[in-house]
Amino acid sequence: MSVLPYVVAVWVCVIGLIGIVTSRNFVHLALCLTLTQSSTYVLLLAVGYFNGGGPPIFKGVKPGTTAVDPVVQSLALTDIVVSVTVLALILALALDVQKQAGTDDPDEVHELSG
Amino acid sequence: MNWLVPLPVAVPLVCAALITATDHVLPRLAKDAIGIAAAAGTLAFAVVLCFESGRHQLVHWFGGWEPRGGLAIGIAFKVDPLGAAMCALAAFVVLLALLYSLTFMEEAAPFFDALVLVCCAALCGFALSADLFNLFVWLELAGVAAFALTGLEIRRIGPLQGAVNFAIVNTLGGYFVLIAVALIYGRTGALNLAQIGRSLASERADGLVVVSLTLVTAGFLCKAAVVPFHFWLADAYAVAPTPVCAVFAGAMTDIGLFGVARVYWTAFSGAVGADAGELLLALGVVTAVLGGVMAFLQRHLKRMLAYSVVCHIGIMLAGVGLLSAKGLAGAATMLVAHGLATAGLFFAGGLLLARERSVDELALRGKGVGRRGLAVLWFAGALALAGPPYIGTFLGHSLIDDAAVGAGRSWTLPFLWLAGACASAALVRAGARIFLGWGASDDPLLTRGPAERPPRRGTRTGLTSVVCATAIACGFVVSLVPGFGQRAEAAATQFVDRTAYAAVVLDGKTVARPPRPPVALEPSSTSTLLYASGAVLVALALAGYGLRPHRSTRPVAAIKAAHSGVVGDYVAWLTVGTALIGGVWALMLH
Amino acid sequence: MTRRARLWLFGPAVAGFGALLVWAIAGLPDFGSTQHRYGYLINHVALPERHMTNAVTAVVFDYRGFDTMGEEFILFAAVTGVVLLLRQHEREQGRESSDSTRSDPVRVIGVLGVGVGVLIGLWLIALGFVTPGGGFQGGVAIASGVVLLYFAADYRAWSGVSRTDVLEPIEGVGAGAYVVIGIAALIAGMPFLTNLLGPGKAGTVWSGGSAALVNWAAGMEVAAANLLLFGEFLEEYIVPLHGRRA
Amino acid sequence: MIVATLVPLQLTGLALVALGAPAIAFTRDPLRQIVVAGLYSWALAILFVIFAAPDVALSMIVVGAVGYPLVVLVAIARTRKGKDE
Repeated sequence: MSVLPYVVAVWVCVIGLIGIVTSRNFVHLALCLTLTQSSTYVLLLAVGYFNGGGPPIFKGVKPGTTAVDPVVQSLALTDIVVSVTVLALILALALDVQKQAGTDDPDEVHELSG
Repeated sequence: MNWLVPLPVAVPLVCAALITATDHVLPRLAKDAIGIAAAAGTLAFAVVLCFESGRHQLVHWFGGWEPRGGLAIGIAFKVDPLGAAMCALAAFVVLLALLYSLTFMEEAAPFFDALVLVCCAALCGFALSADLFNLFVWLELAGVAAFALTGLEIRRIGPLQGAVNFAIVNTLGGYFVLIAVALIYGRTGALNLAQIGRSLASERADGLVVVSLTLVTAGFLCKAAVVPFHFWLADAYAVAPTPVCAVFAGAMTDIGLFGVARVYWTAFSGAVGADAGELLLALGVVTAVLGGVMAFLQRHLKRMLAYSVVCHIGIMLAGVGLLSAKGLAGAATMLVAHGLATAGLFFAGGLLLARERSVDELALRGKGVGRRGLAVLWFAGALALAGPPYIGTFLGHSLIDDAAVGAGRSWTLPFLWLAGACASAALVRAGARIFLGWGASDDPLLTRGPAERPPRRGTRTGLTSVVCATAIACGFVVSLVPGFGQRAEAAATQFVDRTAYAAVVLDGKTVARPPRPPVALEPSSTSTLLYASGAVLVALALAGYGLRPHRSTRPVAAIKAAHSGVVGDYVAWLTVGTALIGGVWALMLH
Repeated sequence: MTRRARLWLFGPAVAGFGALLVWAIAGLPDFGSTQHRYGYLINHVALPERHMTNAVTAVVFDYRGFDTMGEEFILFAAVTGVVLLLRQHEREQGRESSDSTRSDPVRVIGVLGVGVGVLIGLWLIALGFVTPGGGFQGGVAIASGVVLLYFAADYRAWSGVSRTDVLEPIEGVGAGAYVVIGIAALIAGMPFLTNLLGPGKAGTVWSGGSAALVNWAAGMEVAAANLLLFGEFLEEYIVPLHGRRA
Repeated sequence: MIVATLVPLQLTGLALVALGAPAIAFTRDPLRQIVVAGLYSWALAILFVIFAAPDVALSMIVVGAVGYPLVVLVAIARTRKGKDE
């Protein structure tokens, strides 16, 4: 049984969540969010891996040569784009919060409650 | 008519791109005209699709990549009446919001139209898609557009913090869905919902299946703001500009519930059976009650409406959780009535803001005396949410009642009716203070919300009033439309049929058309009528009770303190909720 | 909630959450043991049917091109949001003052870097269906190359290319073109995003048919969107700093 | 055996990623964290190459080597500026 790559994905996801909840800084929090997302790339690619398979690129390779799964790779590509855009948007928002509230600690902002 | 299927997504997207591309060239009026035309077009397409899908099997394989031997290699849209109706509702609310924003929004929002259209396209895509990963893409797209729209009003901490909380919780929810996509692909080698459903139907519910269902459900319930994933919603709604709130409340929040229903019935129902419903039902009841109570504790009108949305989401989730066609039909009809009435109430709140420069119930006390039209609209909307006989959300309640009694779950009914009455009572109380000048001028029980920046003075409110009246009137009369309930039930029956869905999507089969339901108003059962009348009385009594000031008690303070506005807390609750759902399902389904 | 209370709540929950995930992955097939039907099929049909030697790009822009359209609009919406947020700030004056700080060698290296970045980007897009690459990677590479203008060359050159009245139309046209290519297939009586042009010659820049057009549209959108993004962040935060210190 | 069929190269890549994750989450200083995050994207890119996914690795490099650091550095510069005042 060989599940280590999956375990690494779970590990990264959980660590990212812990980082978010214990974060004292918006920039740190946003980076932990991308960390959580990176677990999904690892999981996707690990699920699509096939022992002995090459990259799913058949340039100069005989068609039908064993290759790993191209579908999960395309999902991971989409995933990366989502990740970077969300990071940019959250940073832009968080920086403005910092500017207006005068603190970079999410726990110190108490504008909305109840 | 198959060519019509992609248009509810393609048309708003291409128009959004056009508006951005011509931002520096066209005058604002032209851009607004493009936006309104796009929304109106989308509405028209969606309505046609809704009628066509009752008669024909509409499946559109993008790129022409049809399945080979039952194996999907492309992405499909499968149009069913419920999905198309969801599209139509989204397009209608977006159209109203765009019309409303013509005079209401300031020039500070040049890309408002583009973002709202992108959001509309994403909601339509989500409602029609038959592919799990594609659902994730639309969920994220709707999310990203919504985060940006929430934060429009920068330079104040409130909107920014609301947008950040919204963005972080919903993005995490999206990642949970994605983990589930990877898990399911690892098991079934498929992304198409119908194919996943076929593949899982022959399996027992082991860890992978149960946890995948948990993650998908948690991810979608984040968007739907079900307890304990609901915290972000009030923060975001309280601060987003009024037309944006209307879109969120009218269509975007509900899409999460739609996603749960879609994924459960097409992909998981074969593997996990009907036991999954108990937990959804319980979550629904808790959400409804908490939402109703929290709504009653607010004085900021938008925050009050936000918790009223939470309350009704709970009622709808209970309808879905009954896992029957009737319960789903109840949720769907309530979705329409509630969406329109709430959007209308948000519009009314915006009108108050424009005229009286505030959305605070206590600050507005007596300011609305003499504004008869607005008062009538407000009270009509508030009552429509309580669901008095044959008005507003009544039809939804009635169908859910029947389904609950049929499933032997009639203990839920008092909770659902009372919760709705509680939310409605808050709105009636606010109306009585504002438009009649009744009640005390201060109440320490109520939460003060963030200040709201009103639109420019002298903003013309003619068109906005018409939009507001249209939304509330539509929400008010929905339950009276003859044949609406029967059609919703027929559509729901089609929605929950997993094998028929798979046969249509994967094998291109046509399924026998059910007989046309009669065009008549079905009388409701006596107990439902009693509940409905009782709910209205309770709402009025509670409103009267709320007009006097009350001291805050310890439990109230504790509930309020839990809604802390701190994103770390929200993520902790998100983890708690996911672990709980997973734990309960692990015990029940495994 | 106090931080301590939050940790008491979160600790057991995250342990349970982790346990659930571990339970789930125990149900996955062993690492590297399975070829999934979907991926296997694509690997065997992408080259013969579509003449694309890169099966990943074939999935991204052809078999699941519709997903990618949604993804382009996620980028589009996010950039629109960032522009909207940051544009509302008043900008400080006195930006030109940072001009004189770059020495000539730095400028030469910078301009070379720009050229290299743009060339790599174009190459990645053009050969996306042949070797690793495609609209997204190429677009980001182009944008990154152009940003070097700011770091290495002078501010005027940078502000010349980072003008929003140029980039926004490019971004909008790129994103819109993707949908328009899809609609063109509808008008021709075929499903949305159907490949209208022939599959082309395998292993060359001419492979891919209309998926190649989609690829270029995506590259254009991504490059412009990223430039807008970088530009807004730089304008907002770095430029005022330089202006003040000079 | 958990690791039976993994080759040493795969183990190394996985170990880099597994160690990188806590390094990011528990580096509390944002400036140091961005350096760690940059290294982590390279570790991910290496792992993706080992998993036979050059396309994804390329994306990770263009995003991780240029996109993240630039945006985040700018963000930190902004924070520092706020503190100077």
